[in-house]
Amino acid sequence: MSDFTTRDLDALFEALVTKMAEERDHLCRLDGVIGDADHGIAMLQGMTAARDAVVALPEGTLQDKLNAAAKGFLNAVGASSGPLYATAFLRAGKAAGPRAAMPREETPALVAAMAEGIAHRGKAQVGQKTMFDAWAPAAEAAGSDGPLPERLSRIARAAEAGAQGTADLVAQLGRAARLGDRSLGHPDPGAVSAAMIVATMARHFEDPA
Amino acid sequence: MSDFTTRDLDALFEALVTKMAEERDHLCRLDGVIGDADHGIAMLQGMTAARDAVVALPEGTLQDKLNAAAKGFLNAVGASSGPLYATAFLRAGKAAGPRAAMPREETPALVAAMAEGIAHRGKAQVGQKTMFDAWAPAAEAAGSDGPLPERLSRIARAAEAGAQGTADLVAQLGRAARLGDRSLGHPDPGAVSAAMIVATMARHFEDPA
Amino acid sequence: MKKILNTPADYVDEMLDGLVAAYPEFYRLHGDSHRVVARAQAGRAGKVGIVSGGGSGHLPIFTGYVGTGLLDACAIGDVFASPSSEQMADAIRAADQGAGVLRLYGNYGGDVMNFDMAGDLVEFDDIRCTTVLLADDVASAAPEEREKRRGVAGMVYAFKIAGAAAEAGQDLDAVTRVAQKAADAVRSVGAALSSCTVPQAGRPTFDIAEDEMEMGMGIHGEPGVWRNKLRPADAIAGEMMDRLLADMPVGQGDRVSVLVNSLGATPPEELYILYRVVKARLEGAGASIVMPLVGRYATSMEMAGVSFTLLKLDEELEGLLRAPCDCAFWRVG
Amino acid sequence: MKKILNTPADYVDEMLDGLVAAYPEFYRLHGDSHRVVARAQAGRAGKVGIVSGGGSGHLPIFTGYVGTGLLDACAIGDVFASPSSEQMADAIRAADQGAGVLRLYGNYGGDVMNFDMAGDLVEFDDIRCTTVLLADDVASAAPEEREKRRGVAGMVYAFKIAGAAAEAGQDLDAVTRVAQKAADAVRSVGAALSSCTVPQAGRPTFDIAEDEMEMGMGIHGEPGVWRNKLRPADAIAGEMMDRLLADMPVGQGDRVSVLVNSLGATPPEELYILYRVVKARLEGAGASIVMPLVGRYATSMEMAGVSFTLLKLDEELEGLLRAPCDCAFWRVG
Ligand SMILES: Nc1ncnc2c1ncn2[C@@H]1O[C@H](COP(=O)(O)OP(=O)(O)O)[C@@H](O)[C@H]1O
Ligand SMILES: Nc1ncnc2c1ncn2[C@@H]1O[C@H](COP(=O)(O)OP(=O)(O)O)[C@@H](O)[C@H]1O
Ligand SMILES: [Mg+2]
Ligand SMILES: [Mg+2]
Ligand SMILES: [Mg+2]
Ligand SMILES: [Mg+2]
Repeated sequence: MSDFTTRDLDALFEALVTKMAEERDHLCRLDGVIGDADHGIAMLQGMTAARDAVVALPEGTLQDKLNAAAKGFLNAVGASSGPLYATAFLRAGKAAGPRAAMPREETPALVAAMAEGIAHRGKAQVGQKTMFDAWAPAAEAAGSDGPLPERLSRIARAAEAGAQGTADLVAQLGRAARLGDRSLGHPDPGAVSAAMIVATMARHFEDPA
Repeated sequence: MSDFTTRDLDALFEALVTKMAEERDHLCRLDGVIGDADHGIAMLQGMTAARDAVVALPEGTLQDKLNAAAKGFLNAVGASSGPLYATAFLRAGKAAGPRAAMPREETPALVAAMAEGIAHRGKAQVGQKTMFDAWAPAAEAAGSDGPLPERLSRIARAAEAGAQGTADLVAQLGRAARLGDRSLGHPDPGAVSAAMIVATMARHFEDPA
Repeated sequence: MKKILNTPADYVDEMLDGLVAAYPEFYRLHGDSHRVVARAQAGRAGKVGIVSGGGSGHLPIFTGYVGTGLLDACAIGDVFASPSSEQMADAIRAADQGAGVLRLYGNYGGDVMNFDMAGDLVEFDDIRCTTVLLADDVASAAPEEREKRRGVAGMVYAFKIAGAAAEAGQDLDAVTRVAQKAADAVRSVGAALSSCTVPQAGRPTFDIAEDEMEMGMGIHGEPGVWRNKLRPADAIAGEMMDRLLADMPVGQGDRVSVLVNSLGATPPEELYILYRVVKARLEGAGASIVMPLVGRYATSMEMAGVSFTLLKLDEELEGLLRAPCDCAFWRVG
Repeated sequence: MKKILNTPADYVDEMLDGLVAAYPEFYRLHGDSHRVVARAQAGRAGKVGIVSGGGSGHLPIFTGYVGTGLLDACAIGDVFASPSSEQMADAIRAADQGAGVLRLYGNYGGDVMNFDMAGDLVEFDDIRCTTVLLADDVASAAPEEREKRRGVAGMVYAFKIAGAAAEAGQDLDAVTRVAQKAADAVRSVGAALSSCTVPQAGRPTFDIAEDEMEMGMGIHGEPGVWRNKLRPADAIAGEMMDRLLADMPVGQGDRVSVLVNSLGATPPEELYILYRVVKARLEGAGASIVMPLVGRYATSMEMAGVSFTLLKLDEELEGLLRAPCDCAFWRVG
């Protein structure tokens, strides 16, 4: 099995930008219902800046590039998702370490590290109707056993299920928390974008061979 | 022929209040078209205060009572008509003089005095589409010869014709002046109320005998 | 009617009660008409008094500018209505410290007649009065008919300058002269985006579409020079500067002050956007800006819109403009 | 959209350009993000720095309160949006005079995370940071969940008090303690009559009928406690005082300051009408009012509505409240 290299990381960020560009309006609409309608803008701006920072470091290690992604995302975004994803990328960088490539078997640890970063920054717990409700089950699935492709698809499915499940939750963090019961029935935009990100990562972590 | 007494003056002011109460809304509507829609309010408030001041001085001379009317009108009214009619009544008081009664033959002089007061205070000239366009022809008619009843009806008709004629004038003084040509076709509210006042005065100056 | 009030008839009286309750160190009600506001501490004996007056609904104009280095007293009418002559006479009496009183107010017919009448009333009290009228709104009459123009935000500068001269101990003729000099050196123009509602009327004074503005409109909604689609900030500022500078050219080496004023609802954020253009235009013409004022200095309650006022300075006016003043709405020095 | 602007995307940058152009003696842009405003003259070396930050559209909050005896620097986001962590970190760097920096701002999720992150960023610069959050809006969560409440106009008092302590030479822990004390002693409640329009959104943030008001609404249009027909001024003021006093009782001998604040379009005339009731209620309870503030201190652009903020004083807080301060929007002493 080939390693996950800094080239692969570049490609992953390209794919994240493409996905966010496709989903921008959809995410804004979701945020419009229970938030302030800017989540798609924030995610696209953030991922674009992260991608630019990542490809601007052709000689950097995985950690260098993920640190740069964090900084890029952070500077580009004023919304809550800015510090949340910046912290997530910093943690992922630490998990990847100062190397030019990592064994693909270890890539699920990046998902777990990002989830930790988000929980740390947002002081979020499961069930509060945030992006953490997608990241937390994904991180749990990342710790499961089995062949990599299965683990990766379990991770993606867990994030997706978590995101869908937020529709049944009452928001307790972020802007939507002001709505109380009125947030019921609507999925959390941050969780929906999180599931997209996790799925994209899972696809890129698989061995292309 | 009986004299015009302070009792007659009381009755005149009662009649002016009655007339202004009847015409209040009509005058406001006229003022609404080319001014600020308060002329009826101002005239009713002013005349009411003037009447109250006049009847509160049972022992006063004609001049005392007209001076009191001036002060009452002035204090009650913030609009342009306040100082205009206050000055008019002061001049009428001076014309009537410090006596308890005056010959009815002399009463047209009160109309002329009021017109002078208005011209003085408002620096108005004929043709500028103001109340002076009713008062000025009334004053001129007051100077005409002939038996009193004829002079009085000439005075009233002159004021009425002057008021009607303001519809064909472009306003050059007061709020309506801002409108330029747009004031054409609408009579001046101050001239309309002036014609009513002149007519009421003319009726009360006639010998009841 | 989106207004916070009890009954329209009490609007002005309750407003004045609250004003003096909030700022007893600045204001007090004088006499018993309940419509005359005077300085909490009267000016020095022998100081020339300065009074103004006019309709309510323009705070800080008029009442707000009662204070040190500004007005001594003010008569205040109903919303957009003249106070009565008797109230003006009371204000003149409150302002008098034995050195005579300057009547300094806007060129509106009702106000003029009432203030003249008030002058007649106080002749019995042996108070010498002079008058300076502000007629700064360039949109309200052609330059050949300047005496017909209405007075708007330019009053703020006139209050400041006359107030400083009086505070400095100048006599009535000198204060009157410098007030007239300020009145002659000031030009304003306004643009409205929305109406306000006079409490007693209960509905907006004028109708204007959601995407329209009116250039040159007066502060009571008097007709302007054009009504059209709302333009970009830089275009609005550019046209307003054009109109001012056409009426009173400004050139190399001139020193000017400028007031970028909100009519009420327009937030300061938008004034700053406009100020960029104002500054560029004046400095581009070679002039220096002295003590720019950006904020709410002369309003029409919740009307949206702005006015610009330009004051051309000489050494005397600049000194008086920079002199200290103090009231609840404005402090210099 | 009844706003004077060029393009929505430039609203904040042009606003800040105009602000520093109008008041170069107070403000300057720091760094190259164009979104950090610092004092024109930095505070004394060794003075504790105070930074705040948050979305644009609330002038004088936040940026306006950069000044002597107030804030040292401020990071400012788009309208109603958090500034980025990097901008906040820049503001912290601008504020630092070697004695550490207090981050003093409102309890909004995005702002909290970004400011925390900014703290992480400046750890490399060896700047010690502390944090005090304002959570003064009693309508935004029950007393048992005070930590969830959002920060509104109470910030003005916190800026003033922390700023005075820092100016007086207190160290970071002392400034932080007194800021926290102020934050604990302040309660606010707001009522909105109309929405404002975020330039980038182009339409009103919320819809509200011509004759309705919403009690307890937040400054971005966050849901309140009830929406109903507009009530008379005295009833509105009475209910707002009830809500404040239920949360923080005030009694015989207490000394309090109170801020009667317009959210933007509501004119000062109406604030004075309300202030009558506020004063009567507080004095009726036996309290004395210290330095009442009536005006526009924390706004939401052209939103119509008001907020009341109550600050309960002890000797220390009163001394700091009365200490001098100076910025383009507020001056004490
Ligand atoms: N404290 C938090 N912890 C984790 N996620 C959060 C937190 N606060 C908000 N979020 C997430 O951020 C999303 C909103 O992001 P975004 O719209 O970009 O920011 P903002 O709400 O500041 O406009 C929410 O849908 C939620 O998933
Ligand atoms: N300078 C003036 N001289 C004579 N009459 C005047 C003058 N200015 C206004 N008027 C008269 O006053 C009338 C308006 O009175 P009113 O509505 O009571 O006052 P305001 O215009 O102040 O509201 C006008 O219709 C006009 O007849
Ligand atoms: Mg959002
Ligand atoms: Mg947002
Ligand atoms: Mg009228
Ligand atoms: Mg009127």
